[in-house]
Amino acid sequence: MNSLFEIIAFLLIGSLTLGAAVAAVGLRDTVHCGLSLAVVFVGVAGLYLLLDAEFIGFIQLLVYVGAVAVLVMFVILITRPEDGVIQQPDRRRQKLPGALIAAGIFLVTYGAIMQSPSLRRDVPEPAALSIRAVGEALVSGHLLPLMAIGVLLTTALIGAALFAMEGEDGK
Amino acid sequence: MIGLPLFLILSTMLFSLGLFAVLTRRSAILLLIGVELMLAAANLNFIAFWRFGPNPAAMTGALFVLFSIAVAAAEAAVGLSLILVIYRHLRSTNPKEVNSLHG
Amino acid sequence: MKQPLILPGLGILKGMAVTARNMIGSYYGRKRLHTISYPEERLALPENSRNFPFLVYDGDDPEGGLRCTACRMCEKECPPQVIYIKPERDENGKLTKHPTVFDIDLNACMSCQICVEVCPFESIKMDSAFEYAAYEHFESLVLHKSDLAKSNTYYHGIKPTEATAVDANLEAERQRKAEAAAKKEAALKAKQAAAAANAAAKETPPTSDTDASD
Amino acid sequence: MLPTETHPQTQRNRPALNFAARRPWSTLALLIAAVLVVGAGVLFLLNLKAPGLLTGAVVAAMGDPGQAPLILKAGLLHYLETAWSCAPWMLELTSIFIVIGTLLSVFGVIFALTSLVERKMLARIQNRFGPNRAGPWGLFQPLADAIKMLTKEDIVPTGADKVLHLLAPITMLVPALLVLAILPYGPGMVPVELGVGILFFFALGATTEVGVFMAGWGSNNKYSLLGAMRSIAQMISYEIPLFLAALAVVMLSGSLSPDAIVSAQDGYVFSFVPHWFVFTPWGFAGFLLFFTAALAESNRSPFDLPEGESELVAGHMTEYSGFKYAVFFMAEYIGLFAICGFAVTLFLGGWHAPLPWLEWIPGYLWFFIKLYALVLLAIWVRGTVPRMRGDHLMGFAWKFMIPMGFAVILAAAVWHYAGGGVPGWLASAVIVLMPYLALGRVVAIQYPASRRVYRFSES
Repeated sequence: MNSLFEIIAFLLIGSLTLGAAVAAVGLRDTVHCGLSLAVVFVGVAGLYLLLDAEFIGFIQLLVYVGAVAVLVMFVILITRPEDGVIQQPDRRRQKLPGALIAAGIFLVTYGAIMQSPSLRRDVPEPAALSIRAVGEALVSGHLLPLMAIGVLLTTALIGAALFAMEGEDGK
Repeated sequence: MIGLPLFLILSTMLFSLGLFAVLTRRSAILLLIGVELMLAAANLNFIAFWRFGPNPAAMTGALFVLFSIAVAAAEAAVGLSLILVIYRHLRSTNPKEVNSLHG
Repeated sequence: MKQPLILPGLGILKGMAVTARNMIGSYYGRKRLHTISYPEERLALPENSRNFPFLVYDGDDPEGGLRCTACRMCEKECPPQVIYIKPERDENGKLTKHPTVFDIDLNACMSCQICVEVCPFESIKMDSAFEYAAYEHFESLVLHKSDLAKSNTYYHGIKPTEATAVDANLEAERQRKAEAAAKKEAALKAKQAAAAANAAAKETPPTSDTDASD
Repeated sequence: MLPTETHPQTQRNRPALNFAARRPWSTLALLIAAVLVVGAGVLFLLNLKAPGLLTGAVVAAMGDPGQAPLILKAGLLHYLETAWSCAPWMLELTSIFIVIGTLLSVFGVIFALTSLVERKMLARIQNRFGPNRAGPWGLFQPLADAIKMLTKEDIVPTGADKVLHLLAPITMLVPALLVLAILPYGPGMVPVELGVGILFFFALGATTEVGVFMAGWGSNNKYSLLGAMRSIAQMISYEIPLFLAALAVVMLSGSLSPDAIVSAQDGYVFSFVPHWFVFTPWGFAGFLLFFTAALAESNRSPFDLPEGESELVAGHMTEYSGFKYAVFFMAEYIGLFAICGFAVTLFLGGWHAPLPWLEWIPGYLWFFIKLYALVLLAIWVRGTVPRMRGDHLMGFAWKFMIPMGFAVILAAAVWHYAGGGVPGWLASAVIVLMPYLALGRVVAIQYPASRRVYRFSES
């Protein structure tokens, strides 16, 4: 059903995201980790576009790549974590349990995905996510969460500023 | 054929990578990067189910992702400033050393 | 006290009006634009601008008319020691008042004009030419006597008042020397005349003695 | 003039002037003639294959200048289909490449032109000539700059992060170029029909910050890192007024797609004042807000603190030379064009003609005329207003621009619900003016723009 373009696009963006995610986790230089996190966000935004959720894709691009990635970079610069540099001999052994747990979870979910019957159904035609519909839903059906998010964001903003503030009042 | 299973597998891979990062990395920021990866994987799942799910017009999945992006952004801001304060206090960001409860 | 009404954007607007006037104005009338396109048009250099020294020669023969007498005062006085003079010697080794070699190394010359001040013969002056770009240091930036020698008319061209003053006092010097020479000559002649007169007087007195004794 | 007996040396150094320098005008004429001849030749050759098709398209395009580009493209595709019988997917690809080709060439030419016009205009403001050596009135100066930039050695500082150093210019240029794809250049001439055009623009505007960070961090130099930090802080804090101004317009025109916004500004009031948003009180304030924030977003004019020549040399671009610096240079200009194009789409009525009887001029020409008017305004502001100090810069954004943004949104709402009549006008004008004066006073008192007093020199 999908045209050739879509398949190529999915493979390309999927591999980009996974590659960047592996880099974000594995690289030694923390600044490179931060940047590959930004690339992961761009990749995920691309995946949203593939799933016809344009609006969400651009919001993700705007919020994550624009702000969160830069924020992570700032903090990496300020605190200069020398995480991967000191290479104790037992580093390899210490990583093993983490890797095992992560692989275990992956295999379990993979198994679940493969057997679940609901995935056999055919692919419904793409329902374009129209902005007007999202807007109306936000304001009418989901007004409370919208307001709650507003309050949460302002408190988070002020809280974060107070925490990080130098000088005499912010301890 | 790009169906739901492929997207789910992709997001589970992302999720397990995030988990691996959280479990093994020893610096607080890389911990946070792992959490961000897991969040991105979760959002990807939501949108995948919204797209291939029975009733796309309801848009619950998409709206939920909108809210989750906002919350994740706020959480990232607060988390990072926490790390900053801890770093300024303890001069190191290794989560193991953040164990003294006084002060 | 009542604060004057502050219109935040007004200052910027006034500034933009000024720049607009400048910009439009620059297309009408050349006097507003104070830059010239250099190699084609040149600004006349002010009179006391100085760059590197040059040797002045009178008349039109750069070799013969050279004022420089190779007294090597400037060579001694030059702080960065950039002047090198080799005086000419005639066949039996006697110094003639003429330099065979007169080099100035422009790389180190700092245009301090001390050589001009110490030169007793007004022969070295500061030039205002500045186009000395070159590819090598020593082959082309060490000026030899032939490059340095420039005519007195050129000197009048770049520094009229100073040149006329120099000519005036050279003239006065020459006159004074001429008078001194004339006076010396007159004194010499007078001495010779006196000597001749004495000699003549000596021969005539013996004859007058003999007259008296007979 | 001075009887300058120039030194024998200087004669030798002056190279013989080449033909272009001796006869600039005839070189220009020759170049244009050559281009025309080659074009006609190619057209003729292609025409042999399927007679009458291409020339027919060109004639049709001449007939209706308003839709000329679309007709030409359709003609070319039709020609390719019939004469060379290409596969449908290939046709689709060629049509995309045609659009990309025209966009890049048009903006490339404008970029070259602006780099010359900027230097000449700034020069004329400062009472001097500006580049007039390379070609007539300095027209070949961009060519000379390009050659210089490309032939200069591309130095990567030691200890620098090679990967980041290379990626930074790319992550700056790509978003700037992508944004050009959604601007409505003419009626029906939108390269990419996006329902969320405005959001796409802001999303890509946000990604340039990552590029700036890479440049700052990649060049292993304290000053460039400092410059990068300053420019990121500035870009983030000036993005919010940009949002608010655009939000007011989106709210009024009811959709995020640039095409709908441009069509919302159609029509004329009293038969000569167009319906552009800039002629409404909140629209004018919104436009000023948007334009100032746009200048700050592209690090230009009074807000070019991050690359202040005096203290940070070239900010995050210090360690770049040669081709990478040319890419940065181009990214900055294309970014300026994109954001000016957006200001035109949002406030100045996209491709609509300002006066009804001027509508015979094709739409896309109006779009580029207005865009270039804004670029000239940006250059004019750059020639006049001195650079802002760091804290003033931030203070201005948070204390003046963002409150004004909220006022603009409120004024837009009032204007909309008051039906746009005279009372609506007055109400929204008051809602915009009151905070303007109040905030102006607050900012003026807090940062007094008085003459600078030197503690020691002036007793």
